[in-house]
Amino acid sequence: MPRAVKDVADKRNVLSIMIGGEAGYGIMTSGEILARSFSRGGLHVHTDVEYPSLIRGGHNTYQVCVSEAEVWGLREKVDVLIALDDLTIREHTRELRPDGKVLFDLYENPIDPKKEFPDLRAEVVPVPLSQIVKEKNGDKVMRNTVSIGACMALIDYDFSFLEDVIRSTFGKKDVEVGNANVDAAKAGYDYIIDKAKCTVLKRVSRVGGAPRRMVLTGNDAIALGALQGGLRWYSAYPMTPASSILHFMAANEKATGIVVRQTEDEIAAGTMAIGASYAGARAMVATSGGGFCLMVEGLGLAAMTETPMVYVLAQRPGPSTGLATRHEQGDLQFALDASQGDFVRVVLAPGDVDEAFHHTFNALNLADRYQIPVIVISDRYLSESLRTTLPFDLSGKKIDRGKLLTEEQLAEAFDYKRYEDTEDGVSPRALPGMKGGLFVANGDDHYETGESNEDPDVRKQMMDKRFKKLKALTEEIPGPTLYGPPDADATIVTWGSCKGPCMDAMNILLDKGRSVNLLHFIYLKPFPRKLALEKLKKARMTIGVESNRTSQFDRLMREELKVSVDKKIRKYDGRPYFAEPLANEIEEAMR
Amino acid sequence: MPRAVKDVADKRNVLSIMIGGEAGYGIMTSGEILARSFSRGGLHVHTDVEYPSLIRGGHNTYQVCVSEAEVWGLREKVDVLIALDDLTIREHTRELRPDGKVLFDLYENPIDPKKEFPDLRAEVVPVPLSQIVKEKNGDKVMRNTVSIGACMALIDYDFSFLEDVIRSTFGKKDVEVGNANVDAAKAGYDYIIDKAKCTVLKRVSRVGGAPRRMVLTGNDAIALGALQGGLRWYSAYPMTPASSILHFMAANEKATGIVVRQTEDEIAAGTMAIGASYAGARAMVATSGGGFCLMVEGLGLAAMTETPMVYVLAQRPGPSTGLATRHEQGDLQFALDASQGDFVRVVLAPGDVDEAFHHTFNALNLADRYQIPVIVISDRYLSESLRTTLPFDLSGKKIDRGKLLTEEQLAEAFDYKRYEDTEDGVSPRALPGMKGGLFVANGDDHYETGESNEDPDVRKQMMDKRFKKLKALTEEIPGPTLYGPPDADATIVTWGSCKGPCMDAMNILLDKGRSVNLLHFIYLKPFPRKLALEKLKKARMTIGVESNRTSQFDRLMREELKVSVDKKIRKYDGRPYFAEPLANEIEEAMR
Amino acid sequence: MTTPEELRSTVIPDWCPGCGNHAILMSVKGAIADLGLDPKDVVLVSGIGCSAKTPHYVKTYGFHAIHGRALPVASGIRLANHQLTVIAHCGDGDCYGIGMEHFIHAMRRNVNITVLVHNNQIYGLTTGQTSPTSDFGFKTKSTPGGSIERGVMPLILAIGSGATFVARGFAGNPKHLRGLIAEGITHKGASLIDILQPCVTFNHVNTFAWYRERVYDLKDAGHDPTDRARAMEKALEWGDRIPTGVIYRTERPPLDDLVPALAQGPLVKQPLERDIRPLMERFY
Amino acid sequence: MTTPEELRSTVIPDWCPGCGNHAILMSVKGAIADLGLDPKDVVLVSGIGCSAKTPHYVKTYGFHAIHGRALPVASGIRLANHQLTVIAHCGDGDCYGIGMEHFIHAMRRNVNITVLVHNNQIYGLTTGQTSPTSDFGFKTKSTPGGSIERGVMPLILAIGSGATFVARGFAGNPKHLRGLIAEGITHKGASLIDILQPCVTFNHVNTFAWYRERVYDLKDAGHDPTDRARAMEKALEWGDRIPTGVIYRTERPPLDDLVPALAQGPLVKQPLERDIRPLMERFY
Ligand SMILES: Cc1ncc(C[n+]2csc(CCOP(=O)(O)OP(=O)(O)O)c2C)c(N)n1
Ligand SMILES: Cc1ncc(C[n+]2csc(CCOP(=O)(O)OP(=O)(O)O)c2C)c(N)n1
Ligand code: SF4
Ligand code: SF4
Ligand SMILES: [Mg+2]
Ligand SMILES: [Mg+2]
Repeated sequence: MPRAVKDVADKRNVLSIMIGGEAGYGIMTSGEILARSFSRGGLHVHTDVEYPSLIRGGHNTYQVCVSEAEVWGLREKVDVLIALDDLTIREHTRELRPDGKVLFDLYENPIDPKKEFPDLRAEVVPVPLSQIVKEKNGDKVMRNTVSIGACMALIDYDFSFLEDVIRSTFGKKDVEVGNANVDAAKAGYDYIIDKAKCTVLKRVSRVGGAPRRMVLTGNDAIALGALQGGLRWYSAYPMTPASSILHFMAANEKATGIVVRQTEDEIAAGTMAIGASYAGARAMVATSGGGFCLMVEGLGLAAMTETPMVYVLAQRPGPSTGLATRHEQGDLQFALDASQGDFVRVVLAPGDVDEAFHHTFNALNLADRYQIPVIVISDRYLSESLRTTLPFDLSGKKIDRGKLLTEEQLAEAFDYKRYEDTEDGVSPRALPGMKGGLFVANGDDHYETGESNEDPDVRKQMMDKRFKKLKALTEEIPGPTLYGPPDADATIVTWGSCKGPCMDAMNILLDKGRSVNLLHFIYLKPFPRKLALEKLKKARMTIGVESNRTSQFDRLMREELKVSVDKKIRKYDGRPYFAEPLANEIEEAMR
Repeated sequence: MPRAVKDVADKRNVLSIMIGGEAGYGIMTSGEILARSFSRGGLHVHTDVEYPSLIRGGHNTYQVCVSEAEVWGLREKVDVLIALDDLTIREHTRELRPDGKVLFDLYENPIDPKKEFPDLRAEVVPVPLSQIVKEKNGDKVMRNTVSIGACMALIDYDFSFLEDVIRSTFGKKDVEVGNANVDAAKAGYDYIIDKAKCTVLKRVSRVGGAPRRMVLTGNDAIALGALQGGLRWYSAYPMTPASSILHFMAANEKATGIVVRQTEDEIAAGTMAIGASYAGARAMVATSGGGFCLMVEGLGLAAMTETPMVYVLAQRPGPSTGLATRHEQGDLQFALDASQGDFVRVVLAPGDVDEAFHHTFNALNLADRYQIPVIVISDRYLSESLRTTLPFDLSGKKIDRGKLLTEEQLAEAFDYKRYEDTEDGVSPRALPGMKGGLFVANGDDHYETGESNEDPDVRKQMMDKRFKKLKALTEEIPGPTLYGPPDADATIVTWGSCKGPCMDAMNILLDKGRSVNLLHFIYLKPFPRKLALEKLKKARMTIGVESNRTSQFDRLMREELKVSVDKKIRKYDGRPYFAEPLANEIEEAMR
Repeated sequence: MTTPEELRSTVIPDWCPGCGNHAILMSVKGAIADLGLDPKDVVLVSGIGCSAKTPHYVKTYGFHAIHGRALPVASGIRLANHQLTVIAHCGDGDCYGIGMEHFIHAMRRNVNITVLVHNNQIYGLTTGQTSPTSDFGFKTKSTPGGSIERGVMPLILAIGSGATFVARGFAGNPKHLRGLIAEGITHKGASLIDILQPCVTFNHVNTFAWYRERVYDLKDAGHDPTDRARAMEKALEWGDRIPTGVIYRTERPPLDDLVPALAQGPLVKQPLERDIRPLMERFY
Repeated sequence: MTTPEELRSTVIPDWCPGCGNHAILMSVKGAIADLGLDPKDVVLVSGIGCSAKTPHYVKTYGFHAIHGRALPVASGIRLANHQLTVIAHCGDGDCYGIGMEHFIHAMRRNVNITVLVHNNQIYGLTTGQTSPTSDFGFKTKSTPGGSIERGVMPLILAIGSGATFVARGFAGNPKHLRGLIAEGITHKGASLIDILQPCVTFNHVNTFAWYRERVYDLKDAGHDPTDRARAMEKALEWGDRIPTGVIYRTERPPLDDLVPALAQGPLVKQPLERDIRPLMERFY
């Protein structure tokens, strides 16, 4: 039995586990099981997966960062590396912390980490994964289960959580498979306790009395937010990293009573949804950059016909197909002005799963109330990373359809005009099937009735009518949120999913005694000028952080406020930020 | 015989003639014939046509502005209104100047302009157009020809130019039709001289010894510029106001030896052109906003594969179908960042036909030399207005294909890499069919060879490689041009086709003794920051003029320079600017 | 009961005098009236083109969308509220050019919509370029030397896509057309009616006279529209003789019958609020 | 003479072990070798998908484009330089879903390219959603309750579009496939070879065994590919028996023979400079 060491008492400490191997080795499942096991023990978790754009044989890794305090993103360094193949040892051993551990298959791995990396200070923990599986008469793929069982022992974490999660993961479909996996995990666990010559790395402990937390991805949260928001229509064409929304919706099609259609392409996904929304169904579509290109003409149609629409744009690195399964925030400027002509739209970018839920819900309300298209920007990192979060607060979540008329109201309306030029620019809306509401939704510019009209005065009037919506909209959209001390030497300025790494980096710097806070933007168009300026005015020095090459958010800020951040940090290598190097870069920038 | 009055001696005087009637009445042809007749007399001409998005019966007007000095755009007021139907009288009589004239069909028009407009001060000139046609046994459509003949007498302009132009217009196909039309025009001319009780409005006279000038539209100039630039491929899907480029190319397909394909849609037009360009043919496509939406995904493909491409984006009012045959400059922001991800592109917007020619030529060179997509922005006004201009200067027009390798060069290349990371970011280019150049053009990100690669360092390197091109590109693109006095109280700042109306407005204000000059931008991305700032620094007050609702160019200037114009003038009613009201607005802004 | 006259909207058609579209407009209004449909339950959807103006001229609901996308918009409307009668008006370019993909997929999906293609073998609204149905050799502004592409044959493509109702009408025979449209609307599933529609302004080859000389009625010819092999033959017939009438008809459940959510009635009539807590449960 | 071995590029295929794509790769290299083509004169064009990776594995020129657009890119290449042999590798989603419109129009245009569709009846690269060729009832991530759409039948659509060479191959019979591809390349005009390509990872229904039980060779069955009516029947055959081999073949001038500019040789070999003054003349 190995010696127990809890190396640091600090609650903020993060334990970083990485499991790696070929696609098909069950890397994703193991990562998810680990995440849930920690969550059930009251810990905070943030994960991410890295995989190339190919199906099998590619090198996949799953990182699980665990802490007793809230953890927002990824760590560059790894404490426990679970290597299911040689490549993982070769590629990731250098990421190990000196007090880390590399756990690998004793019989399967011909290479010895110590020989490969003579300077290696981390502890080497060979475990006979294959042999244990064989003894249990299990499938070879179950090596992953053995390995995570062993991992639990290595970090001195209660096996019961793991057992629990395995049972609820496999058990639903097949109790026997569940039992076999629990057995395998237990064998791994026992091997470490009973036979392995190694020490324990106790960085985190279960937290008693912690609230129950969900573990889910940004895409899960977006889907749930939309469903809470009365979604009735979801059409899509598969595209990473948006596809899992389609899978979720399809899996719950019957339970939720929504229509889910996979269409022939994104043009059809977008315009079919416009048809459904025109007919009265709350509608959403999701895609990535290439598919969004194909939805852009329809986006303008939604705007001109004043049909509510929600577009989820899950970014990945471009241009073109770029890195199809990697991360970037490179489509902001595209989203801000996509499609010909001037029109009012909302562009918003949630920063984490909780925001993804609430602001997708809000997106559906905004689309309906202002009868405009709303673009929800996500990215590979937000869409696919798992994160622990408190159960979504469902109180006060009122679906607001705005000026949607009932048949009774319509009956009283005299001389109904679909595009009536009202004071706030929003016109009462009838739906096909309603008596007294007959109108033509028209992508050509038109007069109040919907009839095409080319008169210059009418054109100006109707453009102004549609733009009137900006007033109330600008007033209601939230400004950026300030995290950390209200007053600091430097303010990190960021948007969307960069929130997580920036939160971690800020916390690291605060712990180091640096004076820094964080200003995070969700709502980008219309830009919350007043609120942004108020907050920025107080910043002594601003450091912009984003995941693209041309600092697209900074370009937006310059356009909107004629203000640029003092220092720019950019990353465009297809990977999200890691907390420590980001903290270093920020510290550097503060000099 | 009427009394001859030359009302103003000033060379800058502009005579504005408008001919109006139903579609199908030959309005366009008449307008063009008038324009050419004036041009052959050494005068400067600028025209524009207004027509709704329907084929027959719609109200069309053609305005021809003529001057002994250069005329840049349209006048709001009309000197001679040729009304071929009642609607023209009803709609346009109020646009007449007090000393103007309205010429209409004596027997056809039941309404009398004097009765319709009791305050009318312009002279009423009834001409028995229909009867004259009938006497000549002509087709009813020939009323237009009679009317322009009459017009020539009314303004005391040499009939010989008109005769000349009619013969070269009709004569080519059919000498008899030509003769009949000359006859008809002469009868109209003679009627005024011999029978009409009216005065002559002599505002312009033929200019002897003037250079020979061309009369052509922006689309003509774009097509010619491309052909001069070695264009070999043109694919398109019809869309107003880009269609006439397709018609021109198709009409000259055999003469020029280019491939002209009308495809199934704009996606195909764009990607087929990319294929052709990859294979080595200089390629261009043209469309309007809706079609451009469909080309946007391909735009990113061109960027990622580093395939030279030229896109002509002929704007019209959006969003969506908007006003399909009208004018706006509303797609600038869309063009600047269309397609996912960050990449280098050129966006340029010629201001007149001469610039359209030269910068389309240049666009093909830039595309080839930097292996990037180039977007040439036009609009309904530039694309479809006729203008007199000196024969294009063809001297020094060298086609430069940049780093395109010959087979001999390739034979010497050791270990050829299509995407070699060179000092300037541009890689030597091989074409399929060349020995030793085998490579895969790849829309996925890739290493120097073209092989897909997802390594973070490679990603960063290749992104940087592609962005290296910015350096030389930014250095070579021209900055804005300053027109008018070098030093002025106010500087008008504009871009693209707004140049014309702004030139006219500036001249009007200069004539009035106001101190104003004009800064005109053609190259918009990369933005010529240094050159722009140099010029803007000297401006005491800046007045922005553009044809869209959100001042899209000003947004770009803020983003690039953190500078906004002091006053903004916008127009978004689907019509171009007229000189006088624009001059008034500018004068107002100068207060 | 609504009469065709009552279905006339206040917008006056701006098609060229003599254009085949006038007759199609008349026929569609006639069919709606004949079937006794309530105008509030009818939606006319269109793309962009001369043809696409039709919804403005009929006093029902309408959606004048973008070029080529009438069918997805129409499908979305129908699936969101399958109590509506949804009729799409497309041009030949609209449906068989830029919209070809949606056409094929709408047919195979068998969404319960009626597709009327105003097939004038030309691009009308853009003033006369070649269209996917233009015949080989046809001269237009974009093909001054004559088209070098063979025209598409929409009817065989429809059958090949799994369409369950495929017909051809002629604007020169509005009474017949009216009947066909009514039949198409009544048909359960997607129905295609390709309509020969002379464009008097830009197509000087395929005129009323040209079509009149060639068309014949399949019913008169004793054609059995349930015989697929014969139907395919007829679908390929184009030249001296052009068949009109119902070419092919079969039965297959329309998509609206298969979509689970619609079993409880139209999507738009279902309550908005839902309890997502059971869905949240799986994330602990 | 190039051997298939010499056509192997330095990039190692990253398809799943056992995937049908390996056999297609082998077959296309074999066909290129059999025809004695010079690698520098061959261009492999693809869209996006597992199938679309093929060009990287063959030592010729290549263009790995975007999803659905292999055919327009390939057509552009061929028309710009008709001395090149242009082969497009598409997935079933790529070609019959998002690329359907280009497919139909490429066939009717009869551009001289060879279209190989890796038809695995699933979306492979995006990890298993329904595809246009998925059978009714097929369960995938996007259709967990089973697809409620009928699959498209590409061969009948090809014939209906005016394709001049329509064939079906099977990755389980690479020798036969190699011959078909060679025939397709040799054919003057557009040729379609739809290839049954088991996806061993995501399609557990249409496996090698499933296809093997059903496929038969049309040549053995005495099929005459020049008989259009019979070809259409065969094109519709899908279920217990699935025909492979050449289904339909006819002759029609390929587009490259009809484009005026190509009469003087490949476009890319023509001089760049031209005198535009005669064109300017008409503007005075
Ligand atoms: C994306 C896009 N491309 C091009 C156009 C321009 N456009 C308008 S109508 C039309 C085609 C008209 O032909 P058809 O569909 O046959 O309809 P018709 O006018 O003949 O009824 C085109 C190309 C457009 N509106 N949108
Ligand atoms: C415009 C666009 N939409 C979606 C995608 C995502 N995507 C990549 S491959 C693919 C489909 C793969 O299926 P298939 O074409 O059958 O090829 P396979 O992988 O099965 O060979 C999709 C939808 C994309 N790359 N581009
Ligand atoms: S252009 Fe042709 S299709 Fe259009 S309205 Fe005129 S006749 Fe009809
Ligand atoms: S996912 Fe399917 S098609 Fe793709 S490589 Fe694997 S087996 Fe082949
Ligand atoms: Mg048409
Ligand atoms: Mg597939």
